[in-house]
Amino acid sequence: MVQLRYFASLRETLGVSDEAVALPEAVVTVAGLQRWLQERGAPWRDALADDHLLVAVNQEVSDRQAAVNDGDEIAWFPPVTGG
Amino acid sequence: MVQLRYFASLRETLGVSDEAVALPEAVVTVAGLQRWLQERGAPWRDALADDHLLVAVNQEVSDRQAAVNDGDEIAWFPPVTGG
Amino acid sequence: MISVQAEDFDPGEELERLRSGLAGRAGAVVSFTGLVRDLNQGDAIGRLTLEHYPGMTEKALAGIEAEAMQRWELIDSVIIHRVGPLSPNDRIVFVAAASAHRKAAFRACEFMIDTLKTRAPFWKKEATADGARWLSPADNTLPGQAG
Amino acid sequence: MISVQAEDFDPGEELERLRSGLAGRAGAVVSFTGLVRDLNQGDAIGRLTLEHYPGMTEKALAGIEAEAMQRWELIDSVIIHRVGPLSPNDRIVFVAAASAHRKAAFRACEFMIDTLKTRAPFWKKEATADGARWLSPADNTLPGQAG
Repeated sequence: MVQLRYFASLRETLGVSDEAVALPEAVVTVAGLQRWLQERGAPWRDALADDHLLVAVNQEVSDRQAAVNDGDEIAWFPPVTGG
Repeated sequence: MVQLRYFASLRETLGVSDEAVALPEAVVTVAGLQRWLQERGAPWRDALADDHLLVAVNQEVSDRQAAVNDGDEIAWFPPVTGG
Repeated sequence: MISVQAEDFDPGEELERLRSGLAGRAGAVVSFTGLVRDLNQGDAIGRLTLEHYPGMTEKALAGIEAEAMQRWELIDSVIIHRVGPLSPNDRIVFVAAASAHRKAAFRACEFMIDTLKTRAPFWKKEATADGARWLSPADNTLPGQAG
Repeated sequence: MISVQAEDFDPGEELERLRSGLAGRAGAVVSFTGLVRDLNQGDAIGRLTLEHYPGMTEKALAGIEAEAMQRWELIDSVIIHRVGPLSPNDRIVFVAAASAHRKAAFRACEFMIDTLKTRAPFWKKEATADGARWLSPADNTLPGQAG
């Protein structure tokens, strides 16, 4: 199982803030997870296609090639606007 | 008459903080005033010979070529060390 | 010291706490306070809501502070960021750096707020006459936003 | 606002006064606080005395502030400098700049303290174990001095 989290406008678009999911064996990277989530159809397909979306694996911003492993917390969010 | 003022280490070296003096007619610039004051002998001659000394005419830092006129306030002081 | 909090903070108290701990070791304290700007002057609209990613936010701020402390040999530092609803002129963020030298304090303070703005997981949602909208990073340097 | 004063000041009060007057027009307030550093830790010595040139000091500070206000389009600013006897860790100087943008506030605040250090007629005399001595500008960035 991995813990997925969604923030800000993405959370609102998807209508979900977090979920625990069992990853298929074929999903071993952030990019793979993204494609798998996009297969859910609308609104996932378009919302996750945004190249500006950031991904944090275990609370560290990561790139699409980063590995995802059982027990990870993977968060998706738009560019940050704090300060 | 002009008002002369001396600050910080210069004030201590000269033993005077301010004085009102009548300028000779030949003294028309800061440089002239400096030479005239140096003619007073020790400690004036050496203390005013310091090239780092600053001069303010009417509370504006001025160069040695600046004019001095009756009624002016002319202050001599070492480089500033505030802040 | 870092803090992520809903309640307001007191910049004077933070500066005084910093100073008391310095015991004469620092000559320079530089602070940045970010305030909510008012896009819609005279209008009741203009509230902001700050969302964040609990856990990662604290990690990100602690990382930014540690980097500044090490890079500029700071004696002490503070990062405080508020979350939740905010109104125009409210304080959003406070960053301070204490150092023996003022250049280091300026550079470190500016580094911390610049880096916070690009790396810390906060998002601003603004109430406008046309409803609420999420700000983009481009908006985030425009009126309505801190600094 | 500029002030030359013997008594201590409260940075928090100054920052709050600035903020109250901004009414949502500024997003960024940057402040610099200069403290007396302690050269002789554990020693009773280390007092400073600040002499200044009354009249010219106020003119110089007002000129520095006016230049910063105009050059960086500040919304408000403050320069406070103390005179007379001071002890290690005492506040000497406070400079703050409020602006719509944080870069302007940082640049303006740094300009004001940098310029004050070279242009405003203040002089520091330090009590040491070997007696009192006047600081030179070279000393003035070393321990014992603010920032």
